[in-house]
Amino acid sequence: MGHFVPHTEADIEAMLGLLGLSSTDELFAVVPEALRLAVGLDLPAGLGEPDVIEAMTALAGRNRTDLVCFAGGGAYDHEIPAVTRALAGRSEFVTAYTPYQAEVAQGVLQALFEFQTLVSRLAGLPVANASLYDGASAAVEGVNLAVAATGRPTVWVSRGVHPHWRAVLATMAAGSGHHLVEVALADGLTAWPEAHEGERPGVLVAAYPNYLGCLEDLGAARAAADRAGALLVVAFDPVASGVLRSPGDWGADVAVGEGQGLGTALSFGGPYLGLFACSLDHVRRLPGRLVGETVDIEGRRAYVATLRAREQDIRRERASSNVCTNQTLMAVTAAIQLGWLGTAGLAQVALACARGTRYCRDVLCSIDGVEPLVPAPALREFAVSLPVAGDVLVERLAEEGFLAGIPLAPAMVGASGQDGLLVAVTERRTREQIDAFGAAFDKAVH
Amino acid sequence: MGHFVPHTEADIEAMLGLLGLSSTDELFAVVPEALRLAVGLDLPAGLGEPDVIEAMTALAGRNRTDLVCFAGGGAYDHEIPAVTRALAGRSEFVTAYTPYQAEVAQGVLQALFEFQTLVSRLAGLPVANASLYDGASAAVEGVNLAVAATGRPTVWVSRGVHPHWRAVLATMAAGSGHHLVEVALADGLTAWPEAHEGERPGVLVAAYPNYLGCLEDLGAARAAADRAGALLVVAFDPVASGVLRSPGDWGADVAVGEGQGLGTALSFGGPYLGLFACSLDHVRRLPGRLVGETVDIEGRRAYVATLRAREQDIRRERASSNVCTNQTLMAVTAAIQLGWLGTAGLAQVALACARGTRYCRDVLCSIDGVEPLVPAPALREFAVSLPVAGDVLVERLAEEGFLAGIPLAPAMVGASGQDGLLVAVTERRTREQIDAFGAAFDKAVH
Amino acid sequence: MGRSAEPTLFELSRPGRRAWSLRRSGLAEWTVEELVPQEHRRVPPVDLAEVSERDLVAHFTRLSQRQYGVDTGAYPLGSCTMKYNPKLCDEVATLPGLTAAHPGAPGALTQGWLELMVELEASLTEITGMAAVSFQPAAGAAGELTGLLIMRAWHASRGDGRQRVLIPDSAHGTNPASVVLGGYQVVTVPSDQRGCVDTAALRRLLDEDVAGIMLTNPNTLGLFEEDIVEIASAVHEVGGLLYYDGANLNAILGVVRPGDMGFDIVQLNLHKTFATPHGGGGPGAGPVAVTGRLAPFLPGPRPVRRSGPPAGAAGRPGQTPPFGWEMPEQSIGRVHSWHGNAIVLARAYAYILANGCDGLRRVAEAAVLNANWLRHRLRGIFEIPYDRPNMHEMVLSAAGLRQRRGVGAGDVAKRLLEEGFHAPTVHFPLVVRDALMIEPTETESLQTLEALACALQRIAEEAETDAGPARMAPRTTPVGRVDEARAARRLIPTWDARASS
Amino acid sequence: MGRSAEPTLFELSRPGRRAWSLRRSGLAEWTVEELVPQEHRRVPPVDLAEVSERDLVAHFTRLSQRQYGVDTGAYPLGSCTMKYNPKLCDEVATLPGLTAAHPGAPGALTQGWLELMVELEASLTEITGMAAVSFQPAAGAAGELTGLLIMRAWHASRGDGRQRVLIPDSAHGTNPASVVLGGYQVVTVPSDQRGCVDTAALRRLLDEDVAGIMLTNPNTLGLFEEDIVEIASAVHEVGGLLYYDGANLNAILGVVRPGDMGFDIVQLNLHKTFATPHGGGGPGAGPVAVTGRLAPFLPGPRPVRRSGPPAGAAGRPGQTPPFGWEMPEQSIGRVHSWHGNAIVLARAYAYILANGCDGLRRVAEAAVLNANWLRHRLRGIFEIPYDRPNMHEMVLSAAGLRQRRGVGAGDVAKRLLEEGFHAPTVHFPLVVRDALMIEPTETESLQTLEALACALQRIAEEAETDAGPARMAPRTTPVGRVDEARAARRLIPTWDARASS
Ligand SMILES: Cc1ncc(COP(=O)(O)O)c(C=O)c1O
Ligand SMILES: Cc1ncc(COP(=O)(O)O)c(C=O)c1O
Repeated sequence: MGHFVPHTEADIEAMLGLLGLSSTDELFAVVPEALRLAVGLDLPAGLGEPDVIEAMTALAGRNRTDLVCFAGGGAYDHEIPAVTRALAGRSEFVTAYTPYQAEVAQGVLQALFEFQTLVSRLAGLPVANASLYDGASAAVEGVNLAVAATGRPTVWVSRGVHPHWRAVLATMAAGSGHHLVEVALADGLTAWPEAHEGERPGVLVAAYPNYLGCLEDLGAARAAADRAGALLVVAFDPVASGVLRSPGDWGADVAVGEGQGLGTALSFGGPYLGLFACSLDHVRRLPGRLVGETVDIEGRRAYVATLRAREQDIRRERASSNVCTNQTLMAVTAAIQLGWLGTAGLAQVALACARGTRYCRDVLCSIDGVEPLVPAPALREFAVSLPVAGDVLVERLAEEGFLAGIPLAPAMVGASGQDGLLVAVTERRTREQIDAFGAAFDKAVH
Repeated sequence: MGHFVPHTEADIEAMLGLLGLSSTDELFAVVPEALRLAVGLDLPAGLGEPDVIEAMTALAGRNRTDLVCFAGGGAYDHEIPAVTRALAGRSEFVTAYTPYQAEVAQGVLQALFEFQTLVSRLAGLPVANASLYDGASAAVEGVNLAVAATGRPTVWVSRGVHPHWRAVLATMAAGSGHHLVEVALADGLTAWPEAHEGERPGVLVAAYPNYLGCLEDLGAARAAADRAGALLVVAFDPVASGVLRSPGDWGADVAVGEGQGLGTALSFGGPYLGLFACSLDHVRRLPGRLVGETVDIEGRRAYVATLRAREQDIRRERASSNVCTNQTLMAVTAAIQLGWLGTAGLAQVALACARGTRYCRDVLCSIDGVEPLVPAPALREFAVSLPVAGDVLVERLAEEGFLAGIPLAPAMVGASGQDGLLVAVTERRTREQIDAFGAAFDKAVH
Repeated sequence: MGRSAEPTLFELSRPGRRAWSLRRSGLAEWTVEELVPQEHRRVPPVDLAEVSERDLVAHFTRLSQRQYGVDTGAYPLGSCTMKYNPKLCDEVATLPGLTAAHPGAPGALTQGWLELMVELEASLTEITGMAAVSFQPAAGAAGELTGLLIMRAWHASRGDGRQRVLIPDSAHGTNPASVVLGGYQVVTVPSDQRGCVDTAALRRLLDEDVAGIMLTNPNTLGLFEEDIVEIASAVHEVGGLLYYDGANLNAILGVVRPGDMGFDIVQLNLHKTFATPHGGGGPGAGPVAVTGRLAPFLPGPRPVRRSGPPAGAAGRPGQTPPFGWEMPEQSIGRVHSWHGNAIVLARAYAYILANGCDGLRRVAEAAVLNANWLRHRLRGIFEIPYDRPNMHEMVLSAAGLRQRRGVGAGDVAKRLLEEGFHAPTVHFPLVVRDALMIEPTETESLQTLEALACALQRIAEEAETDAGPARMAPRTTPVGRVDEARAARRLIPTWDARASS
Repeated sequence: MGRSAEPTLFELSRPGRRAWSLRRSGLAEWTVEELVPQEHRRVPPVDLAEVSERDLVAHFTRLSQRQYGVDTGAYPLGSCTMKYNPKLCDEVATLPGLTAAHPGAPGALTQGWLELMVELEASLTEITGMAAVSFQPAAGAAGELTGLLIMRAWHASRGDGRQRVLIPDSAHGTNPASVVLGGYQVVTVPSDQRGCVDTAALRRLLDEDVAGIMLTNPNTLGLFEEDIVEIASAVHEVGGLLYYDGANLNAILGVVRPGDMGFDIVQLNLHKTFATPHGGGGPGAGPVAVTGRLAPFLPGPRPVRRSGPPAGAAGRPGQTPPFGWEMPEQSIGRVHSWHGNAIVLARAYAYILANGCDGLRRVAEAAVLNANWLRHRLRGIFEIPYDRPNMHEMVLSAAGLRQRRGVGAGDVAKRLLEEGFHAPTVHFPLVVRDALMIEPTETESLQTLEALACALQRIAEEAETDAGPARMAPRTTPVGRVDEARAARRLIPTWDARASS
């Protein structure tokens, strides 16, 4: 048989013999004849490994990954050291299933326990789960948790939350029946209403830093939540956490985040890593897997997936979430990456991003016609207004070897109707690159 | 301290404390003051990982590895599948030392046992060692063994043996005192003398296929060896063994070879893999490591480095060889690669090479002024005579995207004084590539 | 070697130790005080763990050695399709042209990715018999929910406010959970004697309030729902849609297609059928395929081929690139931060290329052959509640053994770990007591199956005379049987909780 | 999990099973009969092993799990410098621009490699205080022989036919073996009370027939030869050369240089000092560095920088590339099939770039600190025959323990394996009875050293009351103590020999 099927003709014959069958076709006798494909699938015949690699390499070559990257918007080209790749690539981690059999899964379980601890520290909240799909799904789960906890389905979402995440929240609201209310930005920061018109919200969602790169005053968000008796969900950036106060410290009930920056490549958007942490009050509503420490029969320290009664396979339609397969390998990767960075390393990365951002902002805003879009302080990403359309600029700068940023949708730019661009600078960018970018930018806007 | 040294300042202080020292400089008090470097080494300061990767990538980018490869001459660009890379890269294999402690080295030991078995089968001889440095060093060891066995230091070496290997034999002869006699080729095959003038040789060395790609009549070599009462050392190509008779089958006493084609990349010539097999008579003179099967204390099957009394660490100046560190990881790689290929796969690779070679030879020799250099049958590599200098042709074809082959030194081309090129075709070459190569070749020679 | 406990990263940590290093940027060294307003600054920095690269590597290497994976050995975990995934797909997953692509880059700069998705969509529609695919859902459950939202949007577009979705009692737990998130009520359909949907009961439950039915076919007992055509027309008759949970697609590749069975919506678990190793619980990918009439409702934006320039012509200035993004007219919207788990898609596409039409069918044949062979081989050793031709998996019951000897499915599973195999899925599906659900997959050889059968036989025979070994198992694993109850009772979800508990 | 035996590839094999696949070449499918003359054809094809990719992967994965490596834990194997090697060097070793370069390609097409070698040569000459380097020798022993052949060629060039080479009794076994292959006679120089070369004895052995002396400094006892200047001038006085076995260079990086000590020829074990993991016994690289007067004798061809165009200008048509190959005038010739173990050189160069001048010195400092700390820590636990300031390694003796309790160095080593550490080197150097030679290396932390010391203490104390555990050790390893005698007595070097024995 085929390439990845081990059986020889002799094997198949012997096996069919035990079943009293004379052909593999007979294995499918239970499938109504009329349904069975008379001719094979209309797909090309299988290729040998070298030809597959060649075909895939050709496809990969048609992506412009040679550009110096100034795009962010929730996906960042942080450094990934060789150790992270080597360790996360250990085949025992890669080829394991969800750790249902704890005795042979201590590797993944302990790595997840360490991951949970690290996320909990970053978020400043005592419990973190073992991952969700991505930032958007973490935000959805955060909202679901908060709505369930408060019993109030009205959700105030800051426009500083990533527009894609808001889109996902809206999609999910069709099923959950949540009532989403978007709260606009003023000068780059969320203008939380003093009072609620209409339904009292059960949850407020803010981003820190927000989509425009600005540092929200989460004190104001907390106060607004308190006024409504709502929970506060904060979408945080774990890399920026190297220098920023934690959501927990600001009083968030739930912290969600996109963990891609913790060792996972840009990967055209996935697989990424949804982060989720909350206060202890909500642990029984926590979505997804949770690993806990325990002991084995001989009293030795051991780890196991716990509070499983929350989960779909046990609680079914009453589960706190439907998530099953999540992003474990990325969580293990993040634990390795954070282990590599450590206390000082994460702070240095965040600082290096902030330095590059400051410098790049200065460079770009010294160009005629390029202005800061909003005045609020930014950390690792900033928005500028442009004299040309953002997508045109991105296209022009690609020809100069740069991925210039992410054009801002009109809704993000605000009333002005200007063209805008979101520019991110990671620790991988050098002064030389930024200077060259500035020069090319200058030419491209004129 | 530095990047890869774990110690914190506190650690160092504590450790120095135990030693009663107050600075790390004092650790070197035993080194005469006058010898100690007053200022540091004149090397740049250390770089972070990303900068090192960047520097190395830049260097790597200055090699033209984009060319379609028709160069061989003992180094072939065979397919290396993902499994070989993945398994040979397992860090337990990579970071182990020589298996002195068998109980924690069964992985490497068993892999070497399997390697030895595979090499023994390829060579058609009952014992194979666990690797030598490369083909040339295997040839040197083969000659050393044979001279020791026969007690006669005269060595007849066919000119069909790789010129670099012959050069290494000559270098080593300065120390060993062996007397090398080169035996010329006639029409591409070694013309073994009917009788020996001067000293009777203790060993004959032939290559199969030989450097020009031709299939030597090893029967004639064996007969010549028998006439002299000499041992026959055959340098064989393990990939070509997929279709060719084995050295053992031809009557060789010792088979040596370059194992690079078994899963190791071209790597600019190293690390490669010296293969060594011989008949049982010579096992106590075998150079290098040998793994044997045995049992453990509970009677379980186990593997261990054996007949260690041959080796330098035990026998010192009376050792059969000075080799210590060899090429174990490449041997493990070869075991994996041969496991991937299996019986049919190796035969298919050899056949595919032969097909491409036949086709390419036809294509090139249909070009005006390009002729087969010698008439003898070739398998996976062939020599042509050219109307232009080989190095000029290689340079021109590089501009067209091809590594055209290896120019033949005048000594290889024979009396004619023509220009010659050695062209190899592996299973990775397609008809399309060969046709394009032929077209470019045609232009380049005119 | 690898048997003793491994300390946590936090125990290995010493202040000031480090592994990290960064690029020299040449930028001015502004301080954190200069860059971060005081009210936003975290002081001191968040305490993580401080280890050397050497200790980091040893730690995670040792952890990996405390973990069983498919590469370690057979993993007959029912419903999970723990097949061996070709290493070639791992290499594809690391191609820099794929991994370094920013998801926010415009289509003109990511033509390779768009082409890959469009081609993969073509393959998957052929394999499933559907018309169009969305790649956004990140796993099976996300695909289910997406499918249900499509179902809802479709009914809504017709002004139809149906409330209920039917699910067989043998269904996977994600199905009912997703139904609820889709805003529907779950109605359970019982299985009949055969282990299949009880069609009579189904008919009784069908009415105009039924938005649809979710089925797995073959179902979680590994049985093909033979009445599928009848079921489909019955559901369609009342205006409902059929949702296909594709977690078990491995069994029918190239043999029969959900579309031909009458399904309207299909989610695929690429991480089961199409060569993404499970990563200890993800990442996966759960693309949703639908029939033509539902295509306008798919999540978006979607990658599309534009009529015009041929593939490979990307990036030539001035030309419109051949692939682009498009929002379906009545799209339910986004269901992912970006475009789905793209790298998983690349693996799947490479796997399909490697197998081709012939290879995919062989996958199904061998998967089904292996499972049926095991069923025959294990007869008389364990009870087989549904002992009839199965597809890719089969379910044993340890109920008798439990009754006779107090050895349940969980004990058998733990005991099997000692034999060097991963355990089957236990206590699922719920319709079988003390279920041991075995999915051998197509990549295990006859020898491996025989060894597995022998191990199960040994365990069963041993348990009949001595319940001890199974109930005390496992003993040769990195830790012995783990106290799950204690973990829940005395929750320690982080190292810090431990320190403070 | 990984404890039971692993069958061989040959036992897993079944006729007709396969893992391989090849490229579609589009070539005519000539048969083997058409392509290979009958007298050369192997019929049937050589029988290897036939396994599926899945079984192949599981097999070698499980084998790897039966193997201890540096990534598993500490490896205090004296004389072997089993330090942790940065993963960054592993990545460098897989750069396609390095791995895909054909060694027979002309210099113009391999400028990157030539530049790398020229730059590495500059670094290594600075580190050693020598003038020029050959990269051809593939390991330490090959470097030794190369160095001796250079020595011979140099003397010969002066018409000097010296016969003898001096070696201390503490020398590594490759030294005497290489001397013989270099065509010299070995003369052993005794060590004195201090563990260093007995200079008086040395003087007695020196005469005009002495071609040179081979020294390791620090020597294999981990001691610095304090009289090195005196030794050097004594040897030079009689016209001999000094050969430096650089296996222990790790101890003196950036502190003192062989050239400054008076050495003429140095071989470096890049696989010890410069970040190539050992691979289970290679590959390594043993470059030879020499002083200016010996440079013309180096093996060739050698990579050189040509005056002229700057680096990076390679490949522009018409320009002479900046780097090329050159044969030294009086070269001893080739010592390798190609240019040496090039990939190992790339690793070493990356390692030197990463460490820089400061980092390299820190390596030496920490290596020496660690070894001295252990010597202090282990005082009173084991005998320390040379209890004085050592460099990067130190030697314990179990002679007393053997006498008292019948527990020798080998037993202690085996017992240590149970504690999760690799064993030290045992029974070497030969000048110490029941030697346990410990080289902690600079990458082990204080905690690890403390754990190692505790384990050794436990073992020593246990042995004093009960010799059993040490003599029966190890018991927690994949196999128990292995019968070495039987392996030699009843030689089974291949699977086929087993079958027929
Ligand atoms: C039958 C069935 N349906 C759905 C799922 C859910 O898929 P996922 O885990 O990818 O969310 C699974 C996987 O466990 C399954 O086995
Ligand atoms: C002191 C000493 N010299 C020489 C050598 C030989 O080096 P290699 O094993 O690389 O041939 C070694 C390595 O074992 C050594 O420790």
